[in-house]
Amino acid sequence: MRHIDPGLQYIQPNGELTAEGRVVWEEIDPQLRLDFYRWMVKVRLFDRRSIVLQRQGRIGTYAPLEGQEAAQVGSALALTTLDWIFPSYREHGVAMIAGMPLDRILLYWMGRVEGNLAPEGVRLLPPAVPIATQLPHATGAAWAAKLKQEPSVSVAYFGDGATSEGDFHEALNFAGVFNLPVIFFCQNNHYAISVPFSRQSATLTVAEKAAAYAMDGIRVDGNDVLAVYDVMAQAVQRARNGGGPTLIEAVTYRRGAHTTADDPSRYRDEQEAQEWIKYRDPLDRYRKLLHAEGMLSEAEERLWEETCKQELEEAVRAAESAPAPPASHLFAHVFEELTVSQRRQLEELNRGEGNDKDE
Amino acid sequence: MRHIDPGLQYIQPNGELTAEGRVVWEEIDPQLRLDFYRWMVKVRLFDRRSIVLQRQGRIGTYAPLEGQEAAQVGSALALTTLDWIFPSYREHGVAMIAGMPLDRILLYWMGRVEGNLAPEGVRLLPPAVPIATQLPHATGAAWAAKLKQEPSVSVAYFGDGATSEGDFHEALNFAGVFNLPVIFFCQNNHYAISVPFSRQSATLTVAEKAAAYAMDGIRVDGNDVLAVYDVMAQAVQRARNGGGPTLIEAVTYRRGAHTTADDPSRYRDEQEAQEWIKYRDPLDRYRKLLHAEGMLSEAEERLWEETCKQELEEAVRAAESAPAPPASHLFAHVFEELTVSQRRQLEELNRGEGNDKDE
Amino acid sequence: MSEKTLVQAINDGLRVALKNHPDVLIMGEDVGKNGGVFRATEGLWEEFGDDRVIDTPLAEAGIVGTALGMAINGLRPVAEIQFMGFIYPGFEQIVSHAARLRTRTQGAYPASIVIRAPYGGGIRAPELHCDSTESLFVHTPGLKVVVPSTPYDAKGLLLASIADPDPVIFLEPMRLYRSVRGEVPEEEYQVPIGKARMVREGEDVTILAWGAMVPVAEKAAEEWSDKGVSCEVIDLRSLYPLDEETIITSVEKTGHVVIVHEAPRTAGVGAELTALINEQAFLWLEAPITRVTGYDVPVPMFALEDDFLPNPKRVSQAIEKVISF
Amino acid sequence: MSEKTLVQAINDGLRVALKNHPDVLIMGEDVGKNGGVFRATEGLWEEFGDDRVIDTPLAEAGIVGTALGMAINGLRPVAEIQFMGFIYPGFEQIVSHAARLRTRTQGAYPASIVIRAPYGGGIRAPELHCDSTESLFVHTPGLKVVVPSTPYDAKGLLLASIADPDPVIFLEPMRLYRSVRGEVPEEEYQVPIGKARMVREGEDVTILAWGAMVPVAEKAAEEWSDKGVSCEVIDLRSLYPLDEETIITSVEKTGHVVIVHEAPRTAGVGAELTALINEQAFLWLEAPITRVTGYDVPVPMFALEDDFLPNPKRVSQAIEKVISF
Ligand SMILES: Cc1ncc(C[n+]2csc(CCOP(=O)(O)OP(=O)(O)O)c2C)c(N)n1
Ligand SMILES: Cc1ncc(C[n+]2csc(CCOP(=O)(O)OP(=O)(O)O)c2C)c(N)n1
Ligand SMILES: [Mg+2]
Ligand SMILES: [Mg+2]
Repeated sequence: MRHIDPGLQYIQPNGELTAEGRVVWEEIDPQLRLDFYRWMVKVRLFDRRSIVLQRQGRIGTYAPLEGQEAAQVGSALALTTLDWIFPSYREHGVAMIAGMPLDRILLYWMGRVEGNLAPEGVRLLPPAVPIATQLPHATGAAWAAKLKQEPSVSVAYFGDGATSEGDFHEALNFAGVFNLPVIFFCQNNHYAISVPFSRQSATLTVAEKAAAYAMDGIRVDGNDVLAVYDVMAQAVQRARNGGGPTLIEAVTYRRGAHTTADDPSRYRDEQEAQEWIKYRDPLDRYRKLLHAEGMLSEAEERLWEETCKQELEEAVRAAESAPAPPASHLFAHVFEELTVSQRRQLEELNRGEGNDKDE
Repeated sequence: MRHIDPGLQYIQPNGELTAEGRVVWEEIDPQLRLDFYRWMVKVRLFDRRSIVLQRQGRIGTYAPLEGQEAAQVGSALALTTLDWIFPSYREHGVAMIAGMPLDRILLYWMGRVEGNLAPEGVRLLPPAVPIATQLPHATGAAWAAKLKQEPSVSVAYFGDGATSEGDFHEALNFAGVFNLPVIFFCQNNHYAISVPFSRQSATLTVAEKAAAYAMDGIRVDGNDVLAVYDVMAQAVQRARNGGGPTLIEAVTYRRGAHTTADDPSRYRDEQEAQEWIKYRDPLDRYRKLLHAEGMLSEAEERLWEETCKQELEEAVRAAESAPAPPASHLFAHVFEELTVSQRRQLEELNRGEGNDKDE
Repeated sequence: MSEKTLVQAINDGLRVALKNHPDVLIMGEDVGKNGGVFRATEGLWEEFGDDRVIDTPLAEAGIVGTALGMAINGLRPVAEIQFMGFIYPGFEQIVSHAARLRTRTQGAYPASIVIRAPYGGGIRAPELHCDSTESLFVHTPGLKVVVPSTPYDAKGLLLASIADPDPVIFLEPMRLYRSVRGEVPEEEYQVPIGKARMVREGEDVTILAWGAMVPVAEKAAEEWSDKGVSCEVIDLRSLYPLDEETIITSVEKTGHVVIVHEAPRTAGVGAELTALINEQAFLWLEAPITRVTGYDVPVPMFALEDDFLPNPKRVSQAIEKVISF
Repeated sequence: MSEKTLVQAINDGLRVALKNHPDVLIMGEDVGKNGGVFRATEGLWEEFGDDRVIDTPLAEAGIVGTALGMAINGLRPVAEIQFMGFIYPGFEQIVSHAARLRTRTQGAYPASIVIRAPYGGGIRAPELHCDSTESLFVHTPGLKVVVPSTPYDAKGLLLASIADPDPVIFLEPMRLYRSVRGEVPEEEYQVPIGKARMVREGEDVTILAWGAMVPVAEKAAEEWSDKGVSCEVIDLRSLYPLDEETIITSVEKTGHVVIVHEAPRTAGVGAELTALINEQAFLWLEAPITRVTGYDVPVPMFALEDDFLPNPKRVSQAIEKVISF
């Protein structure tokens, strides 16, 4: 196995804090220490449940995130409700923490447009499906914040593959030139579907690309929730104080398939995946730390898992019983008002011309 | 005036060689020393003549290059006929050296498509008008060369503004990943039309952007023909030997307007331009060196200028008397064969429907 | 009121929008200090400063994408693409995001941006500066596409586009920038999007045109009027949504239709107009609808542009064709 | 000969091209080791190696742009865009360069590339994976646009596209990838670009369709045949150039036309077909040409995709409409 520089690390894979990590640990709110754990568990359970739902044909193609919980939870918990989030399709963990109800996340994977909309007051945009296209939006929202002198920060979430797109470059370049309060948070899970990062970029890291934009670039162990949180919190603070943008590379690994339609055994060494699962799992590592710190018992673990599972089942129920919008919903939000040709087409549809579901 | 780091320099603005420059100078073919001069003069005279032609309404909008002769001549003379050139619209100097007849260059600015085609055997593509779009082509041609195991190198010429486009990023990224024999030659003339490089990029230099692609990035004084030549020759050799791509930033200045439709006094400090003209002119500097080296007399200068002017007048005559293609030429090369709808449209046109020039 | 050229009217519209609406800003390449390559933004940077009139890096996806982000966060950017031929690097941001954002967020985030772009030929501009690909945007649900051909409309449609909560592709015929003049009110006013302009009423032939083709159509109509054929010339002004009522009413009156556009014929907006009329006024048609358009070839370099672009003579011949069918 | 699905026929076509033509290569995201997200390139990397079947970085402008550079330097790349909905970042390279390179260089550099992209809906794919924007490419002079709907045609048209010196946008209806099977010869053969396929002859109504809409049209035609109305179903196969002869001959016979496509109606290819028929067969038309299409809305997420996509019932209603006009 190729040696991997994990980036900044506070919690070692065996669950022990580094000296530096100990300092950070002592400084943070004990409640937050528990929140890290709780969210990571909830995210993982959500993910596993979703995969089962997909196998059962109850949701469509789904993008699993297992293995990336620390990167998502650590970074999202460093944000406030003021901040704007521009996710890709794998950020269910981030979405939950931002305030997206679980049933809406499920609706998204059921092909329902309602799953795209966060509740009022949650500054979370729909997942960007075309790779890297959300980065300029984050830059733009940050730019507006700066122009309006609002203290909000924007965050774009994306993968290692996204760094190859022109939109990545343009978004970071604008952010650099205008010194904007935006954070580019890359979960480098080593693959873009089947393509390894070594085929994506001649640089060994994502973080070093920040140099092209005179921006800070930080590589952090993405499976270390504490380090991710701390790096993110610092970047947020810097951005809020006018210190400009940051590129964060959270080094992590997607344990499962790219989506439920993908078969990673075609392109990935099973042993590689197993090493990440056995030795670098973000949740195991953190659980060990909490146990060692006496902050978590096995009974508490079981209890929390049970709580999550109940919440999940309720979300599944809610999603599955959410009344399906009628066909006319197609036209509901294209423009503020229907155009003439749309009105005519809607009439066609209402005359039953489109209603052919039984065939 | 903001201090400008000129990059690698062999010939100082006063015409004296640096110690390092002296070594390079002694090594190169004396004929080449004269060629540098001759081409720079011819290029400048061509440029000045073209501006006059534009004012007289004999050619259309024209993009002047005065001030950038050393960057173009130095780099182009380091190439062989094996190499592929992907220019932008300001590279008349490069085009001439590659083998493009002067009258064809003029035809281009007369709005004639014939001006886009280099003679057989000259591996020069038409000027790329949409900024940065030629960079992926250079990468692709280099990739083909590598796959076919041909010893040719590709060069993309572009400006400082082009570095902001996504195509710049994607082209350099591919070149880095596949270690291709391609050179990205940026003439940083400090402005993209009116936009200064400080508004284009948060980095102080273009060269440092090479870091994002694990590629060599070299900043050279673009008004020093010897330094440009040497840097380019080394990059070409490295590329030919499998050493991969290079990003070269030639620091220079466009003395005149962006195009004949532009008025630089709207956005540029006249004093800044004057300083470049007075103290950093590529041709003055080189002429001084040749005089000091005893390689050039004033009589020889006048003779060469005369020769160039005659050649130019012949080119103007040739361009102006080149028979204009008929309207049907519109259809001549869209596809290998006309499509049915094109054939019908061509008949329409031939029936005289389009022939309305006198109105 | 004062006499203005079309580009001055645009400039005036932008000034009024900046003055009256603090959430409006202008961004693009060379729009600030330089005042735009066509002077469309002249004087605005001086008047409104660097935060309202923003010179951006040279990157169209970046311009459109960040404009969208600004709109999401409450601003109303007017982004300039320097020439329509350079809009394509921003195409994905337009079709995948601007056009779909409102739908995707069920109305929570309308993409309130205007994308201005000079378009079309006729000014001997360099290669690739003369595209007229409005059809691509008309085919993209979620976008409105607007094209003025008079100074009055230019200001009024621009202000309507800025006020419109939906994304508008605002195409400015470069050829008319300085060649037409007209009275333009000083104050803020809107010309509604989706309403055509009756340029000239007539009984025998309906001519549909927009942008720089309007004067071309007018000229042909004049010629025929001397010969006793009366042409109704309609400036569509809005290509999506179309003013179906005005179009169909006219066709029902004349029974003959000529459509004029600069873009290549195949799958141009003329095709949609033909299909619409075929669907809505089939029984009124007395002759095939005839398209006078650019040919199915890349927009040529300027030496051949007169052979490519529709001109009064070609329109005139088409009128002859439809009335003598 | 052997029975193959459409995607297997594509795979076979690619294999034959790689085997017989050393200048052909395949490039794109996940086309190598992974064999393509739809398995269209399965086994090719193993057989032909890393220099002929190339996994690229995730960058569509980079893919199209470098493919063009390769073509300039003598290769014939077949580039895959993973889904048509992701072709837009490469749009500028396609419209400004691929489409114009031959014209700009007076034939010296034909842009001999094929851009393959799965397209259309009907497989419950995630958001933005189901676009059907063929009209954008049909409107771009210099491009050919090809869409197979049977395994035989898929291989034959693909090989014709690769052999064609001009750039071809090759659209593969995902919905038919595995849902149709047919005999496919083992060897290299070509189905000529620009020729439609007569799917079913008929006397009363002409139905024009392509891609996944062909079986939809067929089904509606079958239903009506039971009721004594005979529909001629034509699979266009090539959207640019169009097989005008086959289309016009059919319309002159039937006088009634229904056009079916997935894309939104306005300015879709159906508009061009309507205009073409209006121009070429005006006097034969007995009823307005009727379009059965996606609506003027962004392609919806899959819960509503059945309501968006044309289906046999809608086509059937359109047939009724044209014959009872
Ligand atoms: C513009 C664009 N091209 C291609 C795709 C198809 N696609 C979906 S995900 C993916 C890989 C993304 O990899 P990465 O950025 O590393 O994110 P990850 O999936 O690993 O989280 C690709 C190629 C797409 N969605 N958008
Ligand atoms: C994609 C694109 N956007 C905008 C333009 C309009 N434009 C032409 S030249 C230019 C500035 C280019 O600056 P730079 O790259 O520094 O080259 P220079 O002109 O200084 O040589 C612009 C914005 C264009 N040609 N292409
Ligand atoms: Mg990844
Ligand atoms: Mg420049």
